Amino acid sequence: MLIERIICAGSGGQGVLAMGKVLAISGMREGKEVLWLPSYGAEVRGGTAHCAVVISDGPIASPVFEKADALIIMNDPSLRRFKNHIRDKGLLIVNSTLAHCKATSRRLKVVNAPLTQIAIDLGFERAANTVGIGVYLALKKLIALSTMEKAIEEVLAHREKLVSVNKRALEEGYFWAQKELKSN
Amino acid sequence: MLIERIICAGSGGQGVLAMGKVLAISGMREGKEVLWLPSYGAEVRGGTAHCAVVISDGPIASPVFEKADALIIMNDPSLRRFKNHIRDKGLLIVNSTLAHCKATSRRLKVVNAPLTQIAIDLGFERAANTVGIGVYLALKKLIALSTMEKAIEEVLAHREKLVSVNKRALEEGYFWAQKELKSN
Amino acid sequence: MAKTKIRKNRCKGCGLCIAYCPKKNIKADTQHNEAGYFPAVLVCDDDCTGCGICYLVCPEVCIEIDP
Amino acid sequence: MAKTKIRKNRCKGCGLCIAYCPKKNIKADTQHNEAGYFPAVLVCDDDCTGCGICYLVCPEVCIEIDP
Amino acid sequence: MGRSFGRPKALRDVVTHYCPGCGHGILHRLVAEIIDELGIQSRTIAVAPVGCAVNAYDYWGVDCSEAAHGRALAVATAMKRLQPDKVVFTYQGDGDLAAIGTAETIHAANRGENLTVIFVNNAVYGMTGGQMAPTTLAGQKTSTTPEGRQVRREGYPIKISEMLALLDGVYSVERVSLNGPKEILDARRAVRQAFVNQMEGKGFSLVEVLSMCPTYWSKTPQESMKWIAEEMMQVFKPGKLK
Amino acid sequence: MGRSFGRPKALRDVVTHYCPGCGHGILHRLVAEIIDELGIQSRTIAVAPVGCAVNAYDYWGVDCSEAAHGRALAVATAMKRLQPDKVVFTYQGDGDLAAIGTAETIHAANRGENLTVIFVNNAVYGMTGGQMAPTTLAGQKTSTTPEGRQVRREGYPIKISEMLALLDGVYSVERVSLNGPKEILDARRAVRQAFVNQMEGKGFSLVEVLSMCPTYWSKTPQESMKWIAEEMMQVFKPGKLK
Amino acid sequence: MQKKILISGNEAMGEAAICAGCRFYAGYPITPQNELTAYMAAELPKRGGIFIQSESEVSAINMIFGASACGARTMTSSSSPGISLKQEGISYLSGAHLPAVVINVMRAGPGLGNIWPAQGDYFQATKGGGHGDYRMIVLAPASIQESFDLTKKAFELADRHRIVAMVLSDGMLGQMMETLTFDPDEPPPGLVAKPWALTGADGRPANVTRSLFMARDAVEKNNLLLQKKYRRIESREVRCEKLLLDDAKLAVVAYGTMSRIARGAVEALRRRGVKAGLLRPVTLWPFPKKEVAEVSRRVKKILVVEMSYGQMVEDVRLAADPGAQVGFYGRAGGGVPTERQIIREAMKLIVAAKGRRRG
Amino acid sequence: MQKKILISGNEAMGEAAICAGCRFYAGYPITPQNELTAYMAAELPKRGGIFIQSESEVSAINMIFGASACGARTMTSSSSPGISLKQEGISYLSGAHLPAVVINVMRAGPGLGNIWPAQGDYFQATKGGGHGDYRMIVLAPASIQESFDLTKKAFELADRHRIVAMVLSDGMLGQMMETLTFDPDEPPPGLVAKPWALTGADGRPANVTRSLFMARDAVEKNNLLLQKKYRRIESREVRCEKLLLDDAKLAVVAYGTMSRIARGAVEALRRRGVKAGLLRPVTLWPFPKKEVAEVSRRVKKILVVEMSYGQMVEDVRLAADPGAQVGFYGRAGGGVPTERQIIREAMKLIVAAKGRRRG
Ligand SMILES: Cc1ncc(C[n+]2csc(CCOP(=O)(O)OP(=O)(O)O)c2C)c(N)n1
Ligand SMILES: Cc1ncc(C[n+]2csc(CCOP(=O)(O)OP(=O)(O)O)c2C)c(N)n1
Ligand code: SF4
Ligand code: SF4
Ligand code: SF4
Ligand code: SF4
Ligand code: SF4
Ligand code: SF4
Ligand SMILES: [Mg+2]
Ligand SMILES: [Mg+2]
Repeated sequence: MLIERIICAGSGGQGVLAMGKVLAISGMREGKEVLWLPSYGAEVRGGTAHCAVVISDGPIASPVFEKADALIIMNDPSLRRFKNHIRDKGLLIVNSTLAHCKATSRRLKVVNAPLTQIAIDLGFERAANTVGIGVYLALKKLIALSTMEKAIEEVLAHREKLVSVNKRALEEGYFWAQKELKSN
Repeated sequence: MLIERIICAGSGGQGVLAMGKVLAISGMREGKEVLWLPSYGAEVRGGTAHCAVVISDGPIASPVFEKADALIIMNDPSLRRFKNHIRDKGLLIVNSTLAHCKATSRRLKVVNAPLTQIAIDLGFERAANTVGIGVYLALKKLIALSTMEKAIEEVLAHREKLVSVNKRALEEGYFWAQKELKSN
Repeated sequence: MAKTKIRKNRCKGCGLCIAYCPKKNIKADTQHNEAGYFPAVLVCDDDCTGCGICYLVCPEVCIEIDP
Repeated sequence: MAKTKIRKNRCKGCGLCIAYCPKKNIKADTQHNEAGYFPAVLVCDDDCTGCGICYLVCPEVCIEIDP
Repeated sequence: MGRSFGRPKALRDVVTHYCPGCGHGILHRLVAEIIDELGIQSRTIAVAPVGCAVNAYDYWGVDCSEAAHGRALAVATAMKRLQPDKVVFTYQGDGDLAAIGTAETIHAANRGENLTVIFVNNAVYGMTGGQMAPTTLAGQKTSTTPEGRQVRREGYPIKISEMLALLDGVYSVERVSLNGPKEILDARRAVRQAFVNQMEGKGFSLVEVLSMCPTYWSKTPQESMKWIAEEMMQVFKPGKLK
Repeated sequence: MGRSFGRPKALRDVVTHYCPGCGHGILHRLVAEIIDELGIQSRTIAVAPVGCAVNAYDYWGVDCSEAAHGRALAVATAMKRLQPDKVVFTYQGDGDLAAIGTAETIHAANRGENLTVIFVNNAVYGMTGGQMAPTTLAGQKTSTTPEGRQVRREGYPIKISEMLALLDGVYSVERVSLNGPKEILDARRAVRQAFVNQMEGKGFSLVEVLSMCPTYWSKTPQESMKWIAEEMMQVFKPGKLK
Repeated sequence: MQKKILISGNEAMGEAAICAGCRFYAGYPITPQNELTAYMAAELPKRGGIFIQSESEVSAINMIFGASACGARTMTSSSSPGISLKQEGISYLSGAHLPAVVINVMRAGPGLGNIWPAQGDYFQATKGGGHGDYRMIVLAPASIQESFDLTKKAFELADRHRIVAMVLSDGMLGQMMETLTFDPDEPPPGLVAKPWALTGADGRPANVTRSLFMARDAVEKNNLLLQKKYRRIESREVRCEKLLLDDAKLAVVAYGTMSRIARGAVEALRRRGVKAGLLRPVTLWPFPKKEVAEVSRRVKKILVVEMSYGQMVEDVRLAADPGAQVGFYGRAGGGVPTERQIIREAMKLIVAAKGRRRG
Repeated sequence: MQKKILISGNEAMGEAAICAGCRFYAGYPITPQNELTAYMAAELPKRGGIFIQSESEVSAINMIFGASACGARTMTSSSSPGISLKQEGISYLSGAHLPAVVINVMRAGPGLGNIWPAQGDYFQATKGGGHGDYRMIVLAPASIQESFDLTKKAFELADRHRIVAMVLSDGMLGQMMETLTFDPDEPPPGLVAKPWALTGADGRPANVTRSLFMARDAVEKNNLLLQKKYRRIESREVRCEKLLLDDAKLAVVAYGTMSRIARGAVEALRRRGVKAGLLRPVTLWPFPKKEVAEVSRRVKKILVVEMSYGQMVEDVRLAADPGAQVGFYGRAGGGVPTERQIIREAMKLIVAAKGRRRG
């Protein structure tokens, strides 16, 4: 039975909660069981925001977990906070524009991806989160790119401009990661 | 073990609660266990007020009882309400100025005493309750007349005039009853 | 001359009608009623003007007046 | 010329000091600080009059001024 | 030609539980008369307070709800919002409306709920046995101010009506009293207007009624009426506040 | 000769949890400065609200108590009555003071408690994520008035300070704001006076402070200051109300 | 038409209320249930209902009283401290036989505590945090789908029995999103006539809603009526879920969010070869006494797990066979028992000697 | 000097508070406890304390919070509906470890009910009517002398454990007068230093009273502290009275007013030759579990009697030996079980076959 546990973390303004939602919705649209759990309330006001996403073929029991299968980390404080919450052989995607993780151990698969920089290059810094999803997709292939695009449409239903820029961000991330994979 | 359960009942203004208190205090001053339980709250606003007094040689268990050993009844509505709450051979004192009870059964000892009239004759209608205590004392002899006088002093501590008129009322009631007893 | 009726057993003897009748046409009874109050009674039927003041001030609504 | 100091890592980059400095002597840094904000920095130490306005409007109390 | 006077249709033919000379009885009758007059008995909903008038539903022949102490205006708010075609009014004592219910009163008023409020100010807590009310006068003795209310300790009698009049959401506030035939007639007019306001969709209308509590003022009914005129009215000036 | 500016002694040297540009930070500093100035740090007791300033005790170096949401003035009443020689103040948001705490506020004021009240009006519930406050402006969008506050439904922004000014027990009420250096200086003066009043035994003194919540106004801090001047001040006129 | 959406527990309960025909909602903001209030603010007026952000929780519960007295389906929601403030109102609703739905998205207490999930209000909900002998029907969802389904059901049950029905959620379940499948066009379930409602005494005697009675035995009579109703509900409305209990040697009992984690633990125990099963009360009142009794006779070992220091465990002990050993593990104040901790406690209980009956 | 007076339960509790050094009282009128508020109004200011008639019960409990935070001995009182309104405040006091005394003179519920005596608030008092995992010490006097003694004791216990202590009286016990013997000049018992109190940070770091903690595990830590305290209290502060139990075959368990009537019934049963005894919990929390367990092993038949439909009976069942048969009889809403009814139920229980463990 497939079960994928993802944590997305970053600062308040980086759209990590939305990133998690898009992941969850795409899973749902592919017929999987999904769960999205945000940090909330006063926790948010301080610094980091994060959410946990679970995507599974079967019913999801516990909504909380100790170790994630994948982390998507958008900034440095989040990296410090979450870097131990990942299982052996787990995937750690780090926004290398704002943080960096040396792959010191063989325990993890670490991908330093310049998410913010890619987004800035696209002319829309705030799409860095979507770039991150693209990277994740390319690396994990859990969900079809087309489903993910529909999920983005769904989440951003009302705002057409945002839809197109985010779709591009998704693709950029995806292709960046594919290139990265090949070059390794 | 002596245990005497008394109900005093009348209309709001007739001082039945005070009557019960004087009885209880006198019992206490003679070293007995005593208990005084009033009707209270919204019950009062309507019509009748009443209280239950228990005087005993030993610890008093239940504060409520189904049948009293003695009733002192100040008016007609109270007579209707309480006339069945008395044990066999119990004593029923009725303020015959405002109510009357025919001693139809042999079950009870009924004394129709013109409490209000005696008080009016004393020039103080509101002492009818104390007249009632006097009658009760003469009939039951549970407490010394002198103790009762002290109890009246205690309750009416602040109001000297009232003390003297109530003492007279107590005596008048007492003597009325003694006469009554003899003439029977 | 109005027909004024005071429901004796409803009256609580508050005395307000007595105080306000411009004709001083109401007084307190000397006999208490069923509830133990000394109810208001008309002094003289003929003196009543039917002005309604007694009705107006009566908290127990126990006065009825027909013109 | 006053000695004005902005505690970089305490600043939340709200921009109020920047907006109110009568000398236009404060700007936002291009590098984010530890907390991820782009903090205020003085443009030129010499231009500061020590007027205290930046201190007055700063919600984080991260400006100190010695005359 | 005289008119006839008798028990209004909307007032059940039962003895009240009020003390002799209590203002509640008079005011109950006024409300019932107005319900008759406006022909709204079948579409009126009353909200009774917790106070001496707690079982007002035993007296008025209209649909009626109890409300927890002080919360009548929260209850009424929902009723009127759900049934705008009904005439909804609350009847509340000073403790109910101006002490424990302060927040509910002020916010219903501020929202401009289209309601009629009859506020019975008798300067005391009647039901619980004569404690200080927020409207108790300076110096007035009650069971919780045995030496008389001291303004330095217990504060001044609260002028809640004046405060309410200040709110943009409030349509009308008037203070009347029951201390005599003329005053009762005037109270009747004011209460009537407060109902009419609601029927015309004007919004929140409150009538404060200075009312006798002979029992806990330790006065005869007549003395009580005099006390309203001589003492209460000095502090609570009758008149239209808004 | 210039003077020096630096963190007041009564303000702990820690980062606040407030959002960038939040008025609470400025006001905390003003309060701390005044405590320093009056030399009362060792005898001041603060009562924190439930609102964004819930953990104000992490910032002020004075004895401090939490109070349940809205009940700061009940808590403070007991404190001051028991320790008249202490300086007791509450610091409360608009939801805390003027919604759930309406009754506690009004009755503490009416009793004339010798207290200082700092009332932070930011026209929104900050802590819970930007819901309508009793002081939210007409038309203002919040998470519970997604189309903007409609006065016919939600009522007008409540003028609690004006209401309080009406009470005999209240000594002083003033409205100030934080939307610029001049205004902040004026706010400082008013807050200081409210403390001095208490120390002189004058009685209940309240300062309403119009304050920015950039986060839930969806504005930059600077825009927020402008919005205070252009919108809030139209409804909540600064000045001495009593 | 069936819809399938990703939605939070808080919003799902809001949508459920609207689908159930809730016509009046009043509430006061409090984390972690604010999304529900916001959802009602945005949706209810559009869909024919009335939304009021009240000035306090006390006001909200009393508005609900008024709405219910008029016959409307009505709801309020809050979180722990706010629910404490509603206790008087809940007791009034109960005494007056008024149906209403109250949602408690529990957070860490006591006092202000914090906004993290907790289950510290079980006693308050099931035994009566207000005064007097009353009960609420208490429903404990464990997923977003169930948050929706049970909220809808709550309206039906409330009307059927003229009782307050509480949905007992928590901060995690309220904030969490999962898939919800529902049909927004389905008509409200279980609508009943309400001849007792205050709609104006037009052609009928006047109606009165109240919990006070002046005659001395009338309050006792009203109480006996309530008790009769409670017995009826106990005999009809119990719900609970059983998982892997048929051959189990150990039953874990947990509700709500906690049951999800417990389920993870039970599955892990099974993977280790331990015959564990899960009993999940869905109605906390009426409590599934018979089910617990029956299971306890078979498994002999029961582990109750709560986000509290032991509240539901009392009901389990009262219901369990005296021969069964009932163990407990709980954390509170924001602490959430983990799968690992549950497994550890389960293993301890399994090896524990029979000893004192009460672990 | 010893005094011997006739006094009501309500006034005796007021006098006790003053004798215990209560310096601040806040309350809001409600029947049947008004004599207590009036007593405090008349006496407290004369004897150096502060009396405030607050604008509501909510305000009163929060004033108490403030008074306690300053280190003063403090009390509030009310009756059932008013106590419901205090639940949030009680939870706050508990979470902040603040000592306070709360008196509940119980009346008939639910809702407004009426002013007659009742015991329907046992659950609320002992399990926590407010939110979160907290406890109060709950003392149940059965006479006027005990109303005085236990109220005085409540202040001592509250301070000793930094906890809320509730005196659970009822309308009958509050209104009733009996003889009270006491010495008004005796110094307040058990005064302790309160270095945590808010008295101005003069020469010491600033003090803070609070129940909220921002760090995630700090609320759990505070809860663990509370739990430790509760275990300590459970081990030290249990009180209960036993009467005629040595040779008893049947134990009646009742508290407060009810225990007085039960005692009458027990004496009457003895007169009929039935070996009955009385077990009277004086502390309802901590509940005399060991005592019940011990007695239940000997008597085999236990009859619990309450002025409610069965609240304390749950604690008796949880504590009793599984071999004992626990029966229950209760009335509520102003109905008070009579001696005759108790005797009837006792006789039924005696002849009843063992059957289901739970009567
Ligand atoms: C929550 C609650 N607190 C207190 C009470 C007791 N109580 C009943 S009526 C009342 C006040 C009555 O005064 P008021 O509102 O002025 O009405 P009045 O009796 O004077 O007409 C109080 C305090 C209650 N029933 N419920
Ligand atoms: C009894 C209770 N109800 C609700 C809440 C949730 N709550 C916390 S703060 C707050 C309002 C905050 O608004 P405000 O008082 O204006 O302060 P601000 O955050 O805007 O400074 C609310 C409703 C609570 N903690 N307790
Ligand atoms: S109607 Fe007028 S005149 Fe006649 S009795 Fe009444 S008050 Fe007097
Ligand atoms: S006013 Fe009415 S109640 Fe009063 S005395 Fe006259 S008739 Fe009787
Ligand atoms: S002190 Fe005045 S001049 Fe200097 S930086 Fe600050 S605001 Fe500008
Ligand atoms: S005002 Fe303060 S916090 Fe804001 S940018 Fe300037 S230094 Fe930074
Ligand atoms: S106590 Fe006062 S208000 Fe209540 S019924 Fe009696 S007179 Fe009227
Ligand atoms: S939410 Fe608003 S009030 Fe709260 S800290 Fe942020 S800006 Fe300040
Ligand atoms: Mg009153
Ligand atoms: Mg605010």
